Amino acid sequence: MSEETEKPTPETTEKSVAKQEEVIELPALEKGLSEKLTSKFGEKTSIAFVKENRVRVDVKKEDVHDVAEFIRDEMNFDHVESVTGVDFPDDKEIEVVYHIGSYTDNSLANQVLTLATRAPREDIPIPGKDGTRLPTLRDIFYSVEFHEREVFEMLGVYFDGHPDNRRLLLPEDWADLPPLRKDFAIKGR
Amino acid sequence: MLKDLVTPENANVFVGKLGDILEKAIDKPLGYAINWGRIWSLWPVHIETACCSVEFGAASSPRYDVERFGIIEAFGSLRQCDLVVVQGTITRKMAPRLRLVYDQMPEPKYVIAMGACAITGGLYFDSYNVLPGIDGVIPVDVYVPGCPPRPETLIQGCILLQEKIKRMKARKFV
Amino acid sequence: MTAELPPGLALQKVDERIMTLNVGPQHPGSGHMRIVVQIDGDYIVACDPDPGYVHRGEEKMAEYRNYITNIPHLERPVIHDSCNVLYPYVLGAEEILGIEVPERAKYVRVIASELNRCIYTQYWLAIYGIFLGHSTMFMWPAGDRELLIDLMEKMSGARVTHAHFVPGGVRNDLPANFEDACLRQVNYFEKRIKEYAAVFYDNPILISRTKDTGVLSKQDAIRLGTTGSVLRASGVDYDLRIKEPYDVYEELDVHTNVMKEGDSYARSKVPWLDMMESCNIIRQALQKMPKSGSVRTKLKPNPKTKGPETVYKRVESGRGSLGCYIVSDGKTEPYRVKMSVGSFRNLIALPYLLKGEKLGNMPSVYWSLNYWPVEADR
Amino acid sequence: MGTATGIIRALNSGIKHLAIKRFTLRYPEEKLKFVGDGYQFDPSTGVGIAGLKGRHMLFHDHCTGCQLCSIACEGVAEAIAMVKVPDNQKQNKKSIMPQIDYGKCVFCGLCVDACPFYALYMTNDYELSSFTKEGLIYTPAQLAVKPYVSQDSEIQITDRGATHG
Repeated sequence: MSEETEKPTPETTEKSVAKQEEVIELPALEKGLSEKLTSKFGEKTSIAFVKENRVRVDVKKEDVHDVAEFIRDEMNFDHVESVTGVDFPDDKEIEVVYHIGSYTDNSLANQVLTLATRAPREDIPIPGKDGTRLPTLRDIFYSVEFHEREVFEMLGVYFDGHPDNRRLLLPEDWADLPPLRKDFAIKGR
Repeated sequence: MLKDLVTPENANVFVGKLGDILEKAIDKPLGYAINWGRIWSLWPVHIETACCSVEFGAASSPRYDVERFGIIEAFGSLRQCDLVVVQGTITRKMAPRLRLVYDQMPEPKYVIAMGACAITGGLYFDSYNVLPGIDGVIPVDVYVPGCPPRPETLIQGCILLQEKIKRMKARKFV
Repeated sequence: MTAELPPGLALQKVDERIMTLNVGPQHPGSGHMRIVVQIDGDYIVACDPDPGYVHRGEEKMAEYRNYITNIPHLERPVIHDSCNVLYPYVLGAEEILGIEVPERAKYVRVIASELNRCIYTQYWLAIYGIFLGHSTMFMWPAGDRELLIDLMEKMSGARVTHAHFVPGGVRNDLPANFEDACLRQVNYFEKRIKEYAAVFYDNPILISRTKDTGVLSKQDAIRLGTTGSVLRASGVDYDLRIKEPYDVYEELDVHTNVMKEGDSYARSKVPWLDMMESCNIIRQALQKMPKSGSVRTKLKPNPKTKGPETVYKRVESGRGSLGCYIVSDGKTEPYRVKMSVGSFRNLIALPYLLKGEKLGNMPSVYWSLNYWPVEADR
Repeated sequence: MGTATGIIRALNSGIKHLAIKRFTLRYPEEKLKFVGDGYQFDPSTGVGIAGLKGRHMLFHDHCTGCQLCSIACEGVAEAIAMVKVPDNQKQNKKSIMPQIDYGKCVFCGLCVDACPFYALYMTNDYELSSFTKEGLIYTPAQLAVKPYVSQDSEIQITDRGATHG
């Protein structure tokens, strides 16, 4: 999905082209942020889009730890607002999206840097014991602790190195699939 | 003579019969007095299960003031309570706890199901973690619909419950 | 020579002295969540919050509903702040569906959002009064909040669950004479909340119970990623109404209140100061609002682009920054909706703050985190 | 400020309220006054008309049995079911009309927004408590009855506090 949202496709209507030009003028700061990342990591990161106040970076799961460390240390982003897991059964992948914000740097106060990575997905999940794994970011951003626990129980992504990968919200006797996976069907649908 | 009638074998039966006769004799006036006492001192247990607790709080607020009807503000210890107002959604994690609370309360006890979630599951009819109504967990006396019900509707439900208690047989729990 | 311990104590190992205590879910000081605390005597050694008693799977159900039928669902996490909790979703849906909002609707939204913030904070304050055993502080806010609930009822037709915001504006126009009634009741409300100072905030009993308990330093508040009043009470000036203004907040004069102490007292005082600011904002918005005009543009059910699109929108709710991440795949239903809620983000501070605190301070620290369990569980 | 003066100030500010008028609404005797006759929707402009979202009211002569309200409720609460109308009552083309289960209804009013024929409105009636679940199901005939709602009381703000008159 990242390639498609990156640049306007030729088929776009006039209206959206006009909108796109407007957007390109605005984000000078956002452009700087994305260039900072690409100059450091080069091929490892791909900038999915640069919108007003929002920059999205896609990285491979091997590099997510290094990129996150760079974002914290060099780019002044200091906390994670949310960690979202999105299931893509067609790609056989689960996307984990970190929305990273900054309190300390006033110029970055309205920016949200979106760091997305993907974990392999197994059709028959055994949460915690199969290959659906990602390195944890808890040693970099302390604030992801409960969010990663939630992603683990809702999607079955195990975070290597997380100190406390226990169940958080679901009942103690939950023995079904992780509920936010697309193949978990709710009643009558 | 009584000594001959009552043998150790039939003593239990005899005492039971005597109790029945006594109860029948004073049932009407005594039962009325007992029910009168129960109506004007309903103590709801302090268990919030979901978001309807906001309107339950509003019902105890100065504007609606359910204490006028003898429903005292929600109370901590469930050993002294006789009313459960199930304030909204019962999830699968909460259901055993609700039953546990209900079982620990002394008889007599009454249940008001407050809100659409507690009656039928409401908005969450197809959720994976919500029970379709609390009828399967505890018996319900009065249903108060709404999402959440207005405090007036809850008060109306409480008045209905008081009507129901008035017509109940008090003897069962004497 | 070492000092001789009494025989009973000398035999006990440290593990035996530590007791595990369950607080909740049926407990007046916990609400709908369970806190497992380990105590050594009177001091909390470790704390493990156990939320999830109201986990209803809102995010999963949102994937099966279209953009308009999601509205009653996504406001249920915080019913007494339902306008704010719906706000980021509506903003995100507008971007995905490509809908413009009329100017008057933006002002109506801001008024509704600020009224809801006050209603939420008043209820929170009432429960804080109960937790501290201060009955007057339950009765006053719970009664005064009805003034604003009446306004919301006039505006949208429901006491707490309004379902009033839709992509493209609001569902109905303001009734006649709403502006006068709003101004009168908001002014009276502001006069009333100023009276809380003497009975609650300057009360030595409250001060002795909340001062210097659960201190969260500025560095830790940033590191833990807390938000809203918890963050502002620790000295970080961060409010999305100023930093990333949405709808018409740019044209209004908004101030935030920051305290440096970071203890329970500061965390309980910042929302109260914010309420007065909200009254100011409502008055400004009433003045600047266009007197007539459309309040709703026609809804388009399909996303404007057929391809995948993601949107992340944030607003400042009663509990802090509230983000909504919507993934669309071009269908009439969203592919994934994630609410990043303030309560869930502040929950991480609870084990951190309670460690080393006395058990008696637990309710005052816990509820000062501006926590609403239903929202955290979603 | 010392402890003693603080407590005296707190007590004093509370004692002042002894002289303030009663705020309590004496509910079964007096009822709140609402705006208008309940939430309505105008399909020609696409904007609703403010009012309380209470029990529904169905106009039998406008209802065409198109099921749009039922479809709108499908994703929300599935409270509306289309039922057959008895032969002795007013019929429409498909002879079905909505029946609403108030045990499921959440009073969001999206069904009113969906109705293009001015047939479904909401009223000011909110007193719906019942002893049984069946008592919460309102048939089309019951929904056609306009509720009698006495509304007399409104918040009044005077110099001596807010009151309901």
